[in-house]
Amino acid sequence: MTRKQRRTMFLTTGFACFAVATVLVLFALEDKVTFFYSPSDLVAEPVAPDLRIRLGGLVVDGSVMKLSDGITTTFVLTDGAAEVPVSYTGVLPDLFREGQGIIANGSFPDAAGPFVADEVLAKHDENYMPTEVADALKEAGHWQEEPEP
Amino acid sequence: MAAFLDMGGYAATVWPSYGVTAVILIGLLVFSLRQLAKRREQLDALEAERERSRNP
Amino acid sequence: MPSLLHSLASPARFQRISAHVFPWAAVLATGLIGCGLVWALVFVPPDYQQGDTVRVMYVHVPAAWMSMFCYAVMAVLSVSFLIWKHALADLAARASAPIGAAFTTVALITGSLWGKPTWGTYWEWDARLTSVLVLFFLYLGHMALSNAFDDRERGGRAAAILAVVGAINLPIIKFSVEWWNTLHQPASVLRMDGPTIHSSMLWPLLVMAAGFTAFYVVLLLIRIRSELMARRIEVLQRHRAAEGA
Amino acid sequence: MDPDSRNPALIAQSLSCERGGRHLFAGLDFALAPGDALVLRGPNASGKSSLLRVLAGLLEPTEGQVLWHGKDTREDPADWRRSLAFLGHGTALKPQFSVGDNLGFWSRFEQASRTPAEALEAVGLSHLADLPASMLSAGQQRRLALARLAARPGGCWLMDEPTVTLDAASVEQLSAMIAQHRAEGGIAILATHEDLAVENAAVLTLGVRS
Amino acid sequence: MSAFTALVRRDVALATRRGGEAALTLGFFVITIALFPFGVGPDPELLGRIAAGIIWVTALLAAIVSLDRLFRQDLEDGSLDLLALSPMPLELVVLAKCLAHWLVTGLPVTLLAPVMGMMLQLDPEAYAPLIIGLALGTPALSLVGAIGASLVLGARRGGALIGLLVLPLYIPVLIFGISAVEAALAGLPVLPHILIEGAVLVVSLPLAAFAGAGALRLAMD
Repeated sequence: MTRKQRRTMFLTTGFACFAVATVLVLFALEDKVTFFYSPSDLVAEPVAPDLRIRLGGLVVDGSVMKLSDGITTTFVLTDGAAEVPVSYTGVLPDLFREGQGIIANGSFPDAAGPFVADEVLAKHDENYMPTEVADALKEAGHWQEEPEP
Repeated sequence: MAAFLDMGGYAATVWPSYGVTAVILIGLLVFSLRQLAKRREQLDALEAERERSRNP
Repeated sequence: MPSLLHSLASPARFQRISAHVFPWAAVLATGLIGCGLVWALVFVPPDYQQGDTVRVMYVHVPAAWMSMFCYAVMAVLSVSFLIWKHALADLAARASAPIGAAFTTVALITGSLWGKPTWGTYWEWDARLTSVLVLFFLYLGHMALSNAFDDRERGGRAAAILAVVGAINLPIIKFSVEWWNTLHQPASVLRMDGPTIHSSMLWPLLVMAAGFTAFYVVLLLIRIRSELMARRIEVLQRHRAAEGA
Repeated sequence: MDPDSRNPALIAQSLSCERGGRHLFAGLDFALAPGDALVLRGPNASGKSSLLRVLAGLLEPTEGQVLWHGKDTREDPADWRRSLAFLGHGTALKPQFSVGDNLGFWSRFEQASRTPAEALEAVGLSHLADLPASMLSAGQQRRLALARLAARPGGCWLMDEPTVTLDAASVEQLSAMIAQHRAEGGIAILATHEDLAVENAAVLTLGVRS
Repeated sequence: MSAFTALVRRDVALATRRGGEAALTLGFFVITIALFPFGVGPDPELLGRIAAGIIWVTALLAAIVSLDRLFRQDLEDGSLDLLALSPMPLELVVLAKCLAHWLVTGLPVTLLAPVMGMMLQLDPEAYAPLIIGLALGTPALSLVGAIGASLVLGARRGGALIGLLVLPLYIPVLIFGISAVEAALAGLPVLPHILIEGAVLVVSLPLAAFAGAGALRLAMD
């Protein structure tokens, strides 16, 4: 085998390996490697009590309530199909607001009660614009809530 | 001016970010320049030495 | 390509070209970064969601881009060094590594500062953040490896192999936000369907990015010159040692 | 023998080598036919080892090429590597293994044509086959390394300082081994300071700069 | 017997001799894991939650401790020259040595993992993904490790350098190995994580072969 033939063979094997790996990854992503649960996932299959999970979704408009202790907040998360009530004690990130996509880390202490979060992370989208532009867009009816994945 | 420095309440986020960027990038620039100067000095000394040993 | 690189590869040629490019790069870097700073800090309107924290973007995003760009440059230089053995490619890759490490540090720190008020956390082990951290380690490994040998050329070639192997991390960083459902938001500027940043915020970002690129060129030229001197110093020292023997 | 009438097996064409910015040799040409031997001489660091490594294919020559039966050994190394037996500075022995196992591994790995027992016989180590290699003296280890070549007759032997640490009797044994190898149509190229008796060998002296 | 199997058998024999790597590596693996209950306390619930992580990280460290000698001895005694001069391509030599390294480190670690899991009160659900993950991940550890081991040949303080070069590249192997276990514990599908771990292994094959062979040529130069 000459050097050229060897090189061709090596390159072919190398590319074949990369191709196989890509196919494997694509197959894997088909099933979606979840970083967090959505409310629908939880409705479809409730998780065990006290199992720590991440819960992601949009904060339902008008659901945010501050409790009388001043630091506990309750709200409802939705993904459009299902809703899960959440309670969180602590300082919320500045981006936390109604309609915002957030991720809550925590667990269900009991099957019936709300999801108790010990950490709330705001997931912002990839859109950046000045306030006036956002208002104008909303007014013109071009505004689209980001569909939560 | 005070409003500018306050950054809409996010002074503690915005200014340290710019500060860290400046310190790291300018730091690397200064370090590189000083390294260059030091090496130039060393090289000049070595070249001079070589000249001397060639034509004593 | 090889012949062009070869002609650039002579140190004398490099010095001549660098002498021409350097002042322009320096002026561009100062001008663009100066403009970008004023624009980003004073004139850019606050974001509809994030308010003034969005200003962190003007250092975070260009630094993050540069951290990847710098590695891509190193990988290309390393390939050309391994295949065509251009000595200047080795020097340039060696000179790039600390710059890339600095940009990566900036991206990581500013990102962390930005993450606290917006996401609610300084650090999250998601795919984007983790892969950038790996990039930082790769830079450190490259610097350590290229200086770990008594023979500079040996170190350069070992580090070149590492740089090429590590290049596999670049697509992972780029696409981590698309493939995995991460906390980090998807790409805003470099995406198929056009940027999702309003033009009033996009332009200063591009100006800043151009300024950072010019700054990278300035640093690179300084450091390559320094590496050339280091190599020459080593040659002269070897001569002296040989004469002394 | 008239050199023109012979059919050279190994040809070196204008070989040049540069190491660490230093020219070791340039424009070396030689041709060796089956049964030939070439002795490399020259002071330390004159490039004898480098030339052997270039011939073997471990080092890239700055210029020139090596042909084995008309094929460029860098472009198409398979035939060359099957016929090549290389002895470097190291003995390539594992002290944990027995003498026999050490040789056995290399015989299997290099697909030697002679059995390890025959090769040990040739270097006079048969009686030590089951001892751990760590118990051998430096000279015996060298002989064991030579046994690896003895297991592969007929091709081209490249030997870097084969006589180092050998006693006088073993040096004689080595020169007999080389003579027999050549008689069987093998080629031997060796770098050595000492006057190892290699009859009718061409001599190439390196490190003499004009 | 082909040159490839001859080389694998020799390296396995070398490592399993008295005082060889295999026993040392396994000893390191078992003892390090046994330290954790002392370090974090014997609370079964806590141990159970971090058991998979402990086993994975220790497997990774065990792979690293034995890497330094992967090529160094062969380089020092001149064997590497002969390996490079065989008609078998150097790329295959690297793969043969990786296979041998895995047979004496990764494979026993994978086989011991269930026992270690019991010691650490691992959740029963986690055994299958842990073991399958290790079976796919540990060969990748040997392969990626070989890149580091070959790159530092001839370097000053090469042993310490290997960790710096190799550990960042081990992160993907670790992440998907662990996420398979986490998914199993959370009742989510395990297969995607296993597939990605497999992809990491498949990619590291050519990567280790080419980069390793390149670095070895460099070391022999």
